[in-house]
Order: sequence, then C-alpha cells, then structure tokens
Amino acid sequence: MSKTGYTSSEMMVITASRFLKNDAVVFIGIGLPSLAANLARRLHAPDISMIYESGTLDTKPDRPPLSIGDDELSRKALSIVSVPEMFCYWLQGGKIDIGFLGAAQIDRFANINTTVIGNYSHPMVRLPGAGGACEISGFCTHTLIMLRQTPRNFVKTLDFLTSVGFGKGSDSRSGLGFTGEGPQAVITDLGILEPSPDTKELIMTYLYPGVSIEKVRKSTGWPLKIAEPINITSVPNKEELMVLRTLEKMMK
Amino acid sequence: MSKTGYTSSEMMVITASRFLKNDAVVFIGIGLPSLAANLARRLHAPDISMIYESGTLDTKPDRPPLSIGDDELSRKALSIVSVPEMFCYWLQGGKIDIGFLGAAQIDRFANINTTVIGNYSHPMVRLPGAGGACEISGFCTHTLIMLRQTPRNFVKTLDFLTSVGFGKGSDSRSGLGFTGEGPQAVITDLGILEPSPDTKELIMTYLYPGVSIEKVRKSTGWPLKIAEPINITSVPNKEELMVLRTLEKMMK
Amino acid sequence: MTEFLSLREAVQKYVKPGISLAMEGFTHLIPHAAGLEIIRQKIRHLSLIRMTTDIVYDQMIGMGCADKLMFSWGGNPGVGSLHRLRDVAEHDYPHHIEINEHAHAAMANAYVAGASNMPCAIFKGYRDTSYPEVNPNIRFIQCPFTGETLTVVPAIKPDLAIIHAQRADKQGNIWMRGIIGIQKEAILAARQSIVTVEEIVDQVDEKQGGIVIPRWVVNAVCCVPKGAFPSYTEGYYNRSNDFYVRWDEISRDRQRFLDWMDKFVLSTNDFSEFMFKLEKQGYV
Amino acid sequence: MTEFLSLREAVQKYVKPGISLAMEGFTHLIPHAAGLEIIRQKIRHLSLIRMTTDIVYDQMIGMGCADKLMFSWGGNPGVGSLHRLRDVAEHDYPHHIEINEHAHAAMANAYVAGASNMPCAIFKGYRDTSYPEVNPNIRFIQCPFTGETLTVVPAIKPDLAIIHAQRADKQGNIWMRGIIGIQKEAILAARQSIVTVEEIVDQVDEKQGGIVIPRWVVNAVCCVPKGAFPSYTEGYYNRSNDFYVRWDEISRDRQRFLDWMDKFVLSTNDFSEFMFKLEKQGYV
Repeated sequence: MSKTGYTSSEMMVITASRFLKNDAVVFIGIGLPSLAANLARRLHAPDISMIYESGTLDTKPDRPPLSIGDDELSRKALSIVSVPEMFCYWLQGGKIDIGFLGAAQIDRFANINTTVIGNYSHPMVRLPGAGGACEISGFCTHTLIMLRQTPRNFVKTLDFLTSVGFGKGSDSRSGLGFTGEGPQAVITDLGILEPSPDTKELIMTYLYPGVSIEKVRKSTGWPLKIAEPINITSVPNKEELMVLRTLEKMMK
Repeated sequence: MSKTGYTSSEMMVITASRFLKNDAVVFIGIGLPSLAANLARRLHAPDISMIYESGTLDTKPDRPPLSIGDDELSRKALSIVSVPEMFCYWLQGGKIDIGFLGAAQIDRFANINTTVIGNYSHPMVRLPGAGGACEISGFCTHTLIMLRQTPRNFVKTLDFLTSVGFGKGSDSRSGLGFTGEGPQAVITDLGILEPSPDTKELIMTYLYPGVSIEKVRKSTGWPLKIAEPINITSVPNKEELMVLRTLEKMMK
Repeated sequence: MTEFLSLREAVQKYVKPGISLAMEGFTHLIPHAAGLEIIRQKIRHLSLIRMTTDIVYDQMIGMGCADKLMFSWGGNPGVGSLHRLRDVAEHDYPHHIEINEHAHAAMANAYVAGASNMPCAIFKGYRDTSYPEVNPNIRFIQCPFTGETLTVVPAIKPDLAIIHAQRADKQGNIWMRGIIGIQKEAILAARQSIVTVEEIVDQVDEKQGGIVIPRWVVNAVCCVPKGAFPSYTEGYYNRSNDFYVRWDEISRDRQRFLDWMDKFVLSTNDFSEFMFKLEKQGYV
Repeated sequence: MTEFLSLREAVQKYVKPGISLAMEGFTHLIPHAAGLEIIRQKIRHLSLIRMTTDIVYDQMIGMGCADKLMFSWGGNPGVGSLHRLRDVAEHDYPHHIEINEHAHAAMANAYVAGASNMPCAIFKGYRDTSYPEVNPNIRFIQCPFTGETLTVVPAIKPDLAIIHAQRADKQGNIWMRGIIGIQKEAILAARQSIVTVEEIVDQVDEKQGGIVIPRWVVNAVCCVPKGAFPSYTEGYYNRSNDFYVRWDEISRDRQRFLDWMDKFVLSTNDFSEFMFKLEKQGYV
C-alpha cells in the first residue's frame, strides 16, 4: 500500500465496480464482489439491482453485508423469494445480467474449481463446493470472475471442474443449454483477463499501473497470452478510494 | 319438498357433510361441495381445513363463497399460495385428505367426464373441462363425487375420460402413480354408491328415505348392483336443515 | 426498462396479430380492461393462453380475436357455461379455432417450466385419461432412477403476458396481494409483458404482505383503475357477482352479444368510458 | 395432528439412529438449538441433508452424529473453512462419512420434487462439469419435444425435517418471515417434521407478510427462544457475526473443539442453559 497508496484488493474491487452499469441486474456473492457492487451503487450506478443468493431481489443495504443471509439484506430488499424460485425463475430463467464468481482454481478457458484441491475422494483441501456457482456461470448473461493471480490459482488443469467457463474453448460452451454467454472478464490483483473472441482462451488485456508483464507471466500456470499493446487501467481515483474505505469500515 | 320437508339437493349436501370429520383437510369446488363443507364446519367439524383451488389454505369464510376466487375466501385464509404450489406441493404432494368432484358423466368404476358430450372435435356439448379434477382424483387420499343420478349422467361408456376413478376396475388404478385411494363414495340425489372392495364397481349402498330400488335402477345407465340388505340414510335433522338454509340465504 | 403507457398505447405497441398471448388472473385480478382494449383495436389471429378461460376470453373469442386457444377450464365461474366458447367449440362460430386443452396441473407446471427456461415440465397425471388421445403435446417418460412413468408437457413461453395488479411504484415494480394465481409465472415465462394496475404509488413494499414483481421483467405499466372488473382487486373493490350472472344472458345469443359489445366496447374510447356507460345503464 | 413438545421430547421421539434428516435454514433461521440437542442425546448414524452445511452440521459431524452427508455448499459463511467438515473429508475424522455432493440448484429442485411427490427433478446444469463423475445420482435425459439434454436428480424425501421459525399459533400453524430459503419445501418433502419457534402466539397471520405453514404438515412444535443462535431470527435478534468468527478458532483444533462441545453442550441440560453459559463466558 505504501508504494501505490492503495492495496491490490482495493484495486480489484474498484476495477470490478467499473464493470457495473446503472441499469445492471447483478447477482452477488459475499466478499470482494459484494464490496464492488456496493461501491458501484454509491458511485456511478445508484439504480443497480443487487441480488443475493439467499433470495433478496434488488436489495439496498446501508452497509455491505457480512454474509449473504445478513439481516440487512432482507430488511432492505424489494422482494424476498424462496431458494427454488431464485434458482429456477431468476437464475436458470435468465433474468440476471451479471453474476460474480470466485474460484480456488481457474484454467485458461475460465473454467473454475471451488470443490476440492487434490483427489475428490481423498482431497488435500476440501473447499466449500459449488453453491450457486454452476447456475451463475451457466445462466447470468455475463459473469465476472474475481481471484488472485498466482501459479497455484491459475492452473493448467483443474483438479475438479465445478463450473463451466468456456469448456475446451471455441464454441464448446454452446449446446450445453446455457443462456449465459460466459465469463466477460477475470479480475485479478494484477489486472484483467478477457476471453479471445474466437478461441475463448483468456488473454491478459489490462495491467494495473506498475504491474509488469513478467510478473503476470510468472503468476500464471500456463503460457499466458498477453494483448499487444497491453492496456493499463487507470489508478483508483480519490472518490473511489474514499467511498470504498468507508464501506470497509462499516463492516468492522 | 312438500312431501319430505327438504329438497333432494339439500339431502345431497347434508349427506356429503356427514362424511367430513373434524380433523379433515378438504379440497372443495364451488356449488354443492362448498355448501357441504361449510355446513359440516358449522355442525360437527368446526376445525375442518377447507382448501379452495384458487390457492386459499384453511379458509374460514363467514358466508359460503360464490366462486372459488371469492374475496371472502382470500380474506379469511390461513395462507394463500400460488397455483403451481397448490397443484405441486398440496395436491400432487398428497397433503389433502378429501377432495370433492362433480361430473357430467360417471361410469360404473367412478371414472368421470367433465370435458365434452359427444365427439371431442365436434362436441354436442362443450363442458368446462378438467380444471383441477385430474389431480383431485389422483392425489387426494379419498374423493367424494356429487352428481344427480339419471341415465344421462350414469352411463355405460363415457364420451371422454377426464379423471380416473378406478379405471377398468379391480387394481387397474394402482401403478398410475397416484397417492390417492380413489373415490370413497358417490353421493347422488337418490342415495350413496360405494366401490366394491374387490372389483371396485360402484354399488348402491344407501338410499335416501322414500327412494325405491326401482327408481335407482331406472336412473342408472348400467345394470346397477345394489347392496343387500340396502341401508337407508337418516333424514336431515332440524339443525342440519336450519343451518344449511341459513347458509343458502347468505349466498343470495 | 419499464415504460408507463396508456393501455391503448401498450396494446398498440405489444399486441400484434399472430402472437401468443397469455392473460392470467386466477379468479382474481383478471385483466378485463386489457381484453376489451384488444377487442377495441380489432386485433386478430391471436394464440390465446389462459388457465381459467372465463368472461375475458369469452369476449375476445366471440369477437374473433383468437385463432388458437390453450386452456384448462372454460366456464362462467359460479354461474355455468361460457356461451361464446361453447359456440366456437360446438359450431365454429365466429370461425374455427384450434384448441390445445390441458388440465390445470399441466398448465401450471408448463408455466413454471417457461419461467424457469426449461423446454418442458414433468409431473404426474393424465395417465389412463382421454387427454393424451386428443392432445399430442402430452407425452410420457421414465424416471431414470425409479423407472416410474412420468407425464411431460412442453413449457409455455408466450410472446406476451398481460396481468392486472394492485399497484406499481414509480420505477415500475409491481405489487399484488390476495389470490396470486399464476401471474408471476406468466410474466416470467413471457418474452414481453404488460401490467395494468389500480394505482401508481411512490414505493411498493412486501412487508405489508403480498408479492413484488421487479421492474426489469415488466415492459409496460398502465394505470387502469377498476381494470379487473367484473373480477375484483383485493383491497380496492369486490367481485361483481351480479355481472357474472348477467353475462350469461348477454352472451347466450350471438346477436345480443354482438350488439352489447358494439354498444359498450366498440363505441367507447377506453375502459373508463366503458365503466361510465355500464354504470349509467345500471350494470354496476 | 401437531404436538407441542419440549425440544428434548421431540428429538427423543423423532430423531432415531439411521434416519435421513434434513435441517434447513438458508443463512437465516438455522435450527441450531435442535442440532445441539441431537448432539446432547448422542444420536448417531444419521444421514444428514442440508444445502448450506455450516456451523450446525460442523458441530454434528465433529461429534460423530453423521454417517452420510448430502450438501451443496460447506463453509463458515463470511469467515472461511468449516474445520470439522474439512477434517472428515480430508482425514476421515472422527470416522469416514459418505458424501453425496450437489450444487444448490440440484438440491433446491430435488426438494421441490420431494415436496411434490415426484421421484426426480429435471433442470439444466452440471453439463461438462466433474460432478456427474463423482455423483452417480446425476443423470441426463432428453426432452421429448425438443431433444434437448436435461439433467435429472432424485427427489429428496427425508425421514425427518427440522426447521426454526418465528412463531407458531396455538393450533400449531407456523409463521415465518424474512429470508425463507428452502424450509417449506423441506417440511413438505419430509415424512415427519419438527419446528422450533421463538414464541407461541394466539394466531398467526400472513397479512403482515411472511408465510404460514399449516399445522397438518407439522408433527411437533417446540418453543425455543433464540433457537437459531448464532444465526438470526428476523424481528427477534440479529446474526452473531462475532460467534461465526470465533467458531473458526473453536473448531480448528480437534481437542479444543471436543473440550468446547463438552463444556457448553454435553454439560448443559438444554439450550437455555447453553445460552446462559455462553453469556457468562462472554460469547454473546
């Protein structure tokens, strides 16, 4: 932080918030995505519709929630629906524009693993599992994936494929019955990756200010494609940082 | 009425009401069944749970409703559920004890027709159709069928099989995926028919006071089986008649 | 995404000849005003979908708006027959229409499938009835776990859904309470939707009971007070049981029906004029 | 049909070794008191079912109550890992349990199928993921109308469901509001059910929002104030985010976990003693 005046988490959240337009209907998990959406709502997207998996449609929390079931979400929701309704009518029904996903592992076609590290029957690390990830990745029109870029996370081969990004690339996602178009971007602590229009392989299209190409190559477990020329994101502006830090304070 | 002091409709309603126990959960259509349930609730079954197809669970109307969507039903309901919930969770889910059915035609195995008289493509009479009848007959633990006994209604062969009673008889109902046991009784303006335990063919088991065996035979379009000795129902008592007539007055 | 339009504008914009149109309202909140406006605009060749086909579709069918009808119950609730529906089914009057008939459970499940973006719905039912003989859209599959035979029907995905509700807020969020029927599913299953409401308020709130349908699944909101008459809107006005009874005489005879529709519907400019005329003539 | 029992009596009567048990509450109204009572009564060999396997099942699994677990997400919400769940999955501690893992949509649809008396549920999903390789209960069929491949899972029909709700009335009708999750489906899918509530009132009413589950699908009602702690009951008390964080340290080490459970759960007679002790020790 000392060097740039902001942390890499803050940069991730601010970058994600910039993807969210005012009329977006956004499906949000807890953590960085929730912060990003709440930040966007206080900056450029006051009318954004925030949907949390617990069943709250278009909720307007005064403070960022601590869990998807936070009472603040339910008190401020336009509507609360049951879990089956959320998954059938809203997610699978294709009524959501943007969905956020996290991941323990991601591969070059933006498929993700949140289930196990190691062998499924005798895992090295048992992760929480799918939750809503399969349906978010399948049925939100676009998804945004947020995770740190390290060789442990950005892997050649997933230990387990929890939810499909672009499968084996190219058009292998089509024909799976999904309404969603797949990942729009992967937002890391180093920059942004976007799928190539034809092969759907992730390409590093943006670096955060001060991040080197060498650094992102080293942080990726496969030979990473990098856009030429590479774009550099703008640094967080004062308002973005101030509002974000106010939000974070509310969560203490 | 002059002869007996009550009409055949009143006798039908009172007879049906006697089938309803205090702890019963009853699915009710408009007309005679609704009157019967409301009568039972005011006599021997004050805690009966009345369910109307429109989505009202355990409603306690002050006056008998004029349609299944009567605002009186919704105002007095313990819970109001959507149409899919009513059909999936409550009916198909097997949560209802007794369902009422009406019919334009019935056959000897208590299968009923409420769809068309004549040929389906060019019907002589286009009837309202199934509505909820298929699921009521399939999934309420027991059903009670109410219709007048005439050769036109009690037919050898249905013009259209809208909902299954006992199919072709014996165990032909089993294996159709139904949770309900099928028709418990057919209540007519002449008496009561009940399925034979083995063949499931309807047997006239009760006559109303003053109804002759000859009369019921003539009123039935197939060679009617009659219990020997035949039972005679008790006449409506004063309270039954008084309460029923009060209910009918409320509906004017 | 939601526009606030007059009912005339909304019908002009969204109700096109040839579309499939679901107008729902299960015994409550029936979108009668919208039905009359479609008649007034003489829109034809519609594929009509409605579980409880009652007066609103009797009027539209009698006036020749429909080429097809999908339904699961057709009658005048609490009164008896629906004479225009009978006339078209029994005598092809005013012209032949294609009938796609179901039971309630099938249509309810098919709407749920539509809202859920499924191609079909499974449930139990129809076994050993005559329906599969007359409706090719009823098929059977085996449960891959138990081998049990299950019934399958195609999802309902109408081009347009129209419903009536108590209120919208100024953003276009819809609030309804009381008997909620199949309306939410109809809206979510449809490609586009119109909602008529009793009034537009600053804010709608589920905390007083009822349900909210969010603005981003609604294309047009039209404020049409009394728009469910002769059906009812809980909290606003009661069902006109009297009008349901009178519909029996109005609709029984072809010419009487046509004269009545001409006088009250085609010769009025909108629903408020229609209601005013009905009141003047002692119908309300 | 509904009996009013103490939680101890209800667990004694309905929670038998070997049964399948669904305890639901999606981020709200989690039946924690019931879970602790099952631990207190040392009931073993349960097949546990729960979508969001969080602290309540971490406790039960860590104390050896489970032979099997069906779940679709297992973690400490907003905090991180669930250490007892990880220990059983990674090291078979305290013993091996059979895992039947799904995604949320699959379990939600499977509960709906159970509540609807269907043998299975169809939906879209799981295609090209690893789940079908590790779970034989994920199969695929073709839509008979479109040919599209659809995913099928067996219905969930637990022997017993336990949920927590705000109120019951004196007849045993249950009222709940706020985030309602999958609880109604769990009750309706189960053969028997227990509901713990914050309070028992004369009458419950949907007109103030929320939903009512009728008495005739509920076997036992137990009044257990604060029974969802450290989860929350909207209108009664908030989530103890602090306890969720502290659970991370309590549960991380096997012995520390066992000591804590012994001190607070096994050495207390019931939930109110447990809460009293927690308060005295500064946990609340």
